[in-house]
Amino acid sequence: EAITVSYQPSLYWALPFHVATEKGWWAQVGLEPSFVTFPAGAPQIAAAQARDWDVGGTGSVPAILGASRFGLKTIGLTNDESRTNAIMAPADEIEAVKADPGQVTSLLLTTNSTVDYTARACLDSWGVDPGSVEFVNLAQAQIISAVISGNGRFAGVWAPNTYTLQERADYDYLCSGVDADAIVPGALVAREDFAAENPQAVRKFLAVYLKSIRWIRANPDEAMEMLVDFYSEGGVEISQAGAAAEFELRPTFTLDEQVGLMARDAGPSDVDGWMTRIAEFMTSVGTIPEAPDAVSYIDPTHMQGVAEDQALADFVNAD
Amino acid sequence: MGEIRFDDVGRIYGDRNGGFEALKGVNLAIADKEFMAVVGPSGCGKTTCLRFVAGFDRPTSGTVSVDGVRVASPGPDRAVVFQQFALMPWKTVRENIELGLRNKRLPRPERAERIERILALMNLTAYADAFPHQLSGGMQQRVSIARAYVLDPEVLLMDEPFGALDAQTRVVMQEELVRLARRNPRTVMFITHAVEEAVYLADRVAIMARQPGRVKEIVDIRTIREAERWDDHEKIEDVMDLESFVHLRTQIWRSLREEKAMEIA
Amino acid sequence: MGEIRFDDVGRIYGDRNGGFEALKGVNLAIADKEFMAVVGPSGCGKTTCLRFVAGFDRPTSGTVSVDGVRVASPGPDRAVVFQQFALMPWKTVRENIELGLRNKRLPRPERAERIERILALMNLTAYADAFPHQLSGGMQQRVSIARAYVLDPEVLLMDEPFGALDAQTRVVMQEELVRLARRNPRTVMFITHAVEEAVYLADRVAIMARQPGRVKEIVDIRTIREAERWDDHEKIEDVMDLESFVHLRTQIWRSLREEKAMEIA
Amino acid sequence: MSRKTMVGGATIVTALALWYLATSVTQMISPGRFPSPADTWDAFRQITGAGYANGLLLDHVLRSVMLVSFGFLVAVCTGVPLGLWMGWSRRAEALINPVFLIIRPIPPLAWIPLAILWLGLGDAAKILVIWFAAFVPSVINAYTGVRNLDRTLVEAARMLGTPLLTFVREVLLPGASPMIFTGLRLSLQASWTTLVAAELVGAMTGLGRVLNAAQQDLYPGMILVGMIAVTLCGWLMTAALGMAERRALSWNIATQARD
Amino acid sequence: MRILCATNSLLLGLIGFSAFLGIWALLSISGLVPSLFLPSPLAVVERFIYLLDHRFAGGTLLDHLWASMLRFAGGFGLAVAVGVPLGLLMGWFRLLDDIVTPLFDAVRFIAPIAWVPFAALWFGTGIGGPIMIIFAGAFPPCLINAYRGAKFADPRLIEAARMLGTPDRRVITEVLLPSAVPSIIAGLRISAGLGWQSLVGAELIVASTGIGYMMVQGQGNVSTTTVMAGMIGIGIIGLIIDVVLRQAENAILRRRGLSA
Ligand SMILES: Nc1ncnc2c1ncn2[C@@H]1O[C@H](COP(=O)(O)OP(=O)(O)OP(=O)(O)O)[C@@H](O)[C@H]1O
Ligand SMILES: Nc1ncnc2c1ncn2[C@@H]1O[C@H](COP(=O)(O)OP(=O)(O)OP(=O)(O)O)[C@@H](O)[C@H]1O
Ligand SMILES: O=[N+]([O-])[O-]
Ligand SMILES: [Mg+2]
Ligand SMILES: [Mg+2]
Repeated sequence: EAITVSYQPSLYWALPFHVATEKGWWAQVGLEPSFVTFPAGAPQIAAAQARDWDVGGTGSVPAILGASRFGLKTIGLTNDESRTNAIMAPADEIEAVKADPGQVTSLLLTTNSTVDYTARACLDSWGVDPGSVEFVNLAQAQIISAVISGNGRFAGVWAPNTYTLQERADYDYLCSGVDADAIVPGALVAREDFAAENPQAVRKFLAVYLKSIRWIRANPDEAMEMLVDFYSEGGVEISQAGAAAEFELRPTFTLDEQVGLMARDAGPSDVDGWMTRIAEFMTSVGTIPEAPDAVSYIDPTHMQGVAEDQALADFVNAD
Repeated sequence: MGEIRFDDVGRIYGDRNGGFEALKGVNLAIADKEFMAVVGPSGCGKTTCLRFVAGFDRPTSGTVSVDGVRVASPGPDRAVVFQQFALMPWKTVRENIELGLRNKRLPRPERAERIERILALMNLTAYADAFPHQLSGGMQQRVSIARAYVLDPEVLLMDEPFGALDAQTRVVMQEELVRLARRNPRTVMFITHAVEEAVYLADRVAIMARQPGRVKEIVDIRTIREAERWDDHEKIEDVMDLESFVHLRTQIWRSLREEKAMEIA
Repeated sequence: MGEIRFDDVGRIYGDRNGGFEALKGVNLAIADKEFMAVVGPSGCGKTTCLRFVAGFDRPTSGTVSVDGVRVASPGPDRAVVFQQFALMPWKTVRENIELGLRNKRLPRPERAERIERILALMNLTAYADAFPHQLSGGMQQRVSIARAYVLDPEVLLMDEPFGALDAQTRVVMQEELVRLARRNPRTVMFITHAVEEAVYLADRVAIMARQPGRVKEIVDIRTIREAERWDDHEKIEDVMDLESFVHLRTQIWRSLREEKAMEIA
Repeated sequence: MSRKTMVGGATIVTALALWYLATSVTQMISPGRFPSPADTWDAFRQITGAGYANGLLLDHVLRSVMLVSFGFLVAVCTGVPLGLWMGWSRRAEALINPVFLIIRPIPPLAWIPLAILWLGLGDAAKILVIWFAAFVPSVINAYTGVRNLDRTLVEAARMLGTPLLTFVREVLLPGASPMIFTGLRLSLQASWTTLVAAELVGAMTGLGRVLNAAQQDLYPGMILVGMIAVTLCGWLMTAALGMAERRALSWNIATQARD
Repeated sequence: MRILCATNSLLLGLIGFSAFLGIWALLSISGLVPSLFLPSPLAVVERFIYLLDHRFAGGTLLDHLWASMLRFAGGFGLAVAVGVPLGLLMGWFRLLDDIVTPLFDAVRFIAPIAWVPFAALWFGTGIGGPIMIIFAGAFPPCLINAYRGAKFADPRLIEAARMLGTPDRRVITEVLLPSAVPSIIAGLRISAGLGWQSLVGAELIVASTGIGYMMVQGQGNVSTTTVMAGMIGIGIIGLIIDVVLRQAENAILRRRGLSA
């Protein structure tokens, strides 16, 4: 069964795809995946509209954008990126800035992204009016160039760019999503019509992803090596320390955890809550006219379907 | 079989009310197989008249007809030899000559045979596969004439065909054209600025005048030429030294000079 | 004051060993205030010779000198009249004529006065503020001649100046040039293809030959012209009907035709 | 002229009608793929009322016009003299051409990383990127203009004893000016088409910024508004250049014949 | 304007080029500009050679160039296939001219990369989207030059063809097309340049293969040498495309006796 899987290269949450391919798990469930990659969320979502892909992983902002514009479904979680979406600052100034956050008057970041969300949450937690801060919009790679050439003091970036700044510019975390109580999940998504027509393929896809996550947790050393390879394949040279940080800072979720986080037995689920906050942020900055109702695009049925399908569940949990 | 008639032909450029009247009341008849030269000051409408016969343009009044049929569009029965040769630079001599024959849908062997014949006649055989730019001006004009002749047209229209050639080449071409025209007569309308050329080549010379363009006078050459046996001389300068020639030339010159004088005054 | 000499002049194009020998052993002396016409088949090197005098090019052997001084660079003492007029299209008639005077750093009032005089002489006063493209070919050539004459040069160099004009305009210009040259004599080197023009205008005619380019023959006209009082006739066709004229013309024609014949053979 | 206007007008009207039919009436094209006239109007209302991407439409337009004009002027002031020089002096051409040939095919966009490193995030970097795009046509056309200058005009000037400065001012420059103006048109167009790239360099406002933001937001209506604004600005500036050209080249028959 | 002999101009070219490299090397080696901002020419060449057989950002330099070339060939080919015939037809049929011209004028100032979002929405970002963006860059010169070439075909040649009895359709193929060929090739050169530029734009923004993408990744790694190696790759391919087209142009002009 053919399925096209999309992701952004050199991101931690895409490692499970790589692992599954190396281990030959796709074939075991009868999927023949082909992969397409995108440098950023917006073109990835646009390409879904052109039917370039069926399922994949992406940031929460693009997931909501896709939901709002084209009915993209969120079917699961990749990881929690809250610690790796951060405002970074020169390491030796961190304390001073934390003491007086009013110094943050200009921020280089990729606007309308998860790090934009994080940054605003940080400002909010400091009690700084976002209106008093200049948001300079740059792609992530350009933020690094700008910082390195001394053209910006505060930068909003996500991993692995956080490590690049730590290592190359002597920067450190000033404020991450966790510090500001802004949970930034990564989303597993599916095109609405594909999911409706091929629910079983979607579930097999989830099963493979979850099995990889399980394996990564069980084999951290081997996984770390694979991560380094996988990143360099995508053009990112990450240090051992950076790789270790990825594992340490980015919690992933097993099948049972995901089912739990997405369960709506007692009102809105945890995921509903996280995503809705992000959607409200997007509404507030004018990206989308109104926040979509979580129930309309966060679809836990596939995750539940995996759990309820004994064969798939066994596949996920087998060693 | 090739008679050209201009009946009260007029041509107004621009809009019909305030336009510029380039030709008015032009009457001219060129008999079958007659060689008619047309001379006149620049801008008197010679080219315009020729374009009517070729079918590139139409008079705004009066009619232009060939063999009694009003001219409607261009066609290979009225071949044109242009001053600037107008050869396709991307085609060889042979291909240039062949185009008209292909349009006529002649079978390949017949095309080949007719091309060989005309190449030989025009002294071009050695250059059949050359491109125009590899030829001198005179040879290019010979190709252009060959392209017209090979169609075996009723009517040949030539607009200052030798105007772009240097003086020495020009006389060689004139002599060749005379030979061709005497051996293989066609109805020819031949525009030129050079009075000597007109007198040397033509059966009759039409003198045009300006503002508005019209035919002012027609001078018969043929009678005198035949009487004085010009054609017995092979070289043009021998003919040009004849008193009968000088006399005709000066007659036409004077007529043209009158025009010019009026203009400057 | 204006004597031109070619001493054993040669010109090789391309590289010095395997190059093409355009001119070889050209010897020619044009006396002060003499009007020398140069005729010859196309490519014989007429333009090349003129460009040496103008200073646009240099011989590869021999020397070209004016008043005994070897020519090194172009200058307003040797004014050139080009076949294609070479007027600056972005300057008015007056500005075109003025450029050379400004380069000479003449004061404004003197410039203005000299320009008025030459405009009047060349019948151009009404067109002083027109742009070249608004003038006919003949008028443009008159501006070009005015631009040269206004510098009051020792030497006038003309390369087929009337080649781009139609036949009627051409004779008018020829007559004007004769008047100008007789009234205001200058050393003139005048290249033309038209033998009649050469005979009508020049004191002497140099006939050039090809391969390699050289001066083959020099025909004296002045002696006969003065003896037969050609200048008493005002119109060119009256001169051209004179037997002495026809004779000289045919003599030069024959000399050129020989060349042509050799070439075709 | 009138026929042309009529057919042109009819074409535009037909295109608009087809747009309306396809997006709004028959829904043949889903609004996610291409905005309907109503979406576009809404986007227009938003950017003129509440603003979008840090500013109102007018702010963006002014900013971009300023940036383009500046980049264009810098490109012209450097490109035209260089082109004239290369056209005139074979030595200069031989000296400069190899470097020019190697740098020329590198797209302006590819300079962005270096532009940021070298010049930071300010206007200088943006202008550098525009300059890379607009410089080339100015050079090439000035060069061609000199090379195509009628040789007899150069000789006529020399024969008249024209000194160098007068020659450059009164012969070389006017002689090459029709080609130079062609180059200016191309440079202007290149400046506008590079604006989007230039404004990737941390722009706060500007039409390129609007397009970039609308792209990130997947906001088709706003993308179209941005495109239309760019087109109108480019068109108006070209028209202004055309007027300057007609004035400067009034002596040129070809320019007069064109209209 | 004295004519320089060939060796002389080659020498001057070398001097100019060496001066360029020299200044560059001096700036970076002397430490005036940090090597992070401007690596030395040698470091860039080293990186270039290294990338030829080492994978970076998903492939070797050659893989990236190849991916870019494929996209380019698609977009450029389409632009030529549509632009040239349309331009010729517009040059012959006035109605078509009047219809197409205003539409065309309306989109001329839009940057090819401004089409990125629509291209992604309509054709995705794999092959179709980039092809459309390249097409947007490459199409206008193809159309305009074919159109002008046809429009400015010597009217006497058209008249000559008509007097030889050539039907309309054949006038287009036998006169307009060959007349327009020099202009078309000049157009192709411009068009290839613009197409190649748009390609890089597309890859910088949407693609995840190709030379432009490789440069973005290099930038993200603070590897200025990679960025500049990418620029050199782009420059070389662009130069090769232009040289090939120029050779074709010269060959055709020479065949017609027009010196290039
Ligand atoms: N398309 C046109 N529109 C307007 N006027 C025209 C057009 N074609 C020719 N004319 C005018 O008509 C007159 C006659 O032109 P035509 O070319 O027939 O003259 P001609 O006798 O051939 O001149 P020449 O000897 O210079 O070739 C001229 O005054 C010319 O300006
Ligand atoms: N720059 C050049 N390089 C090579 N050959 C040249 C050059 N200029 C002229 N020639 C050759 O030198 C010869 C003489 O040329 P020139 O132009 O002086 O002849 P011409 O007598 O003026 O001819 P025409 O009557 O056609 O004007 C010709 O064979 C020409 O091909
Ligand atoms: O593009 N983002 O993954 O937010
Ligand atoms: Mg005519
Ligand atoms: Mg000559």
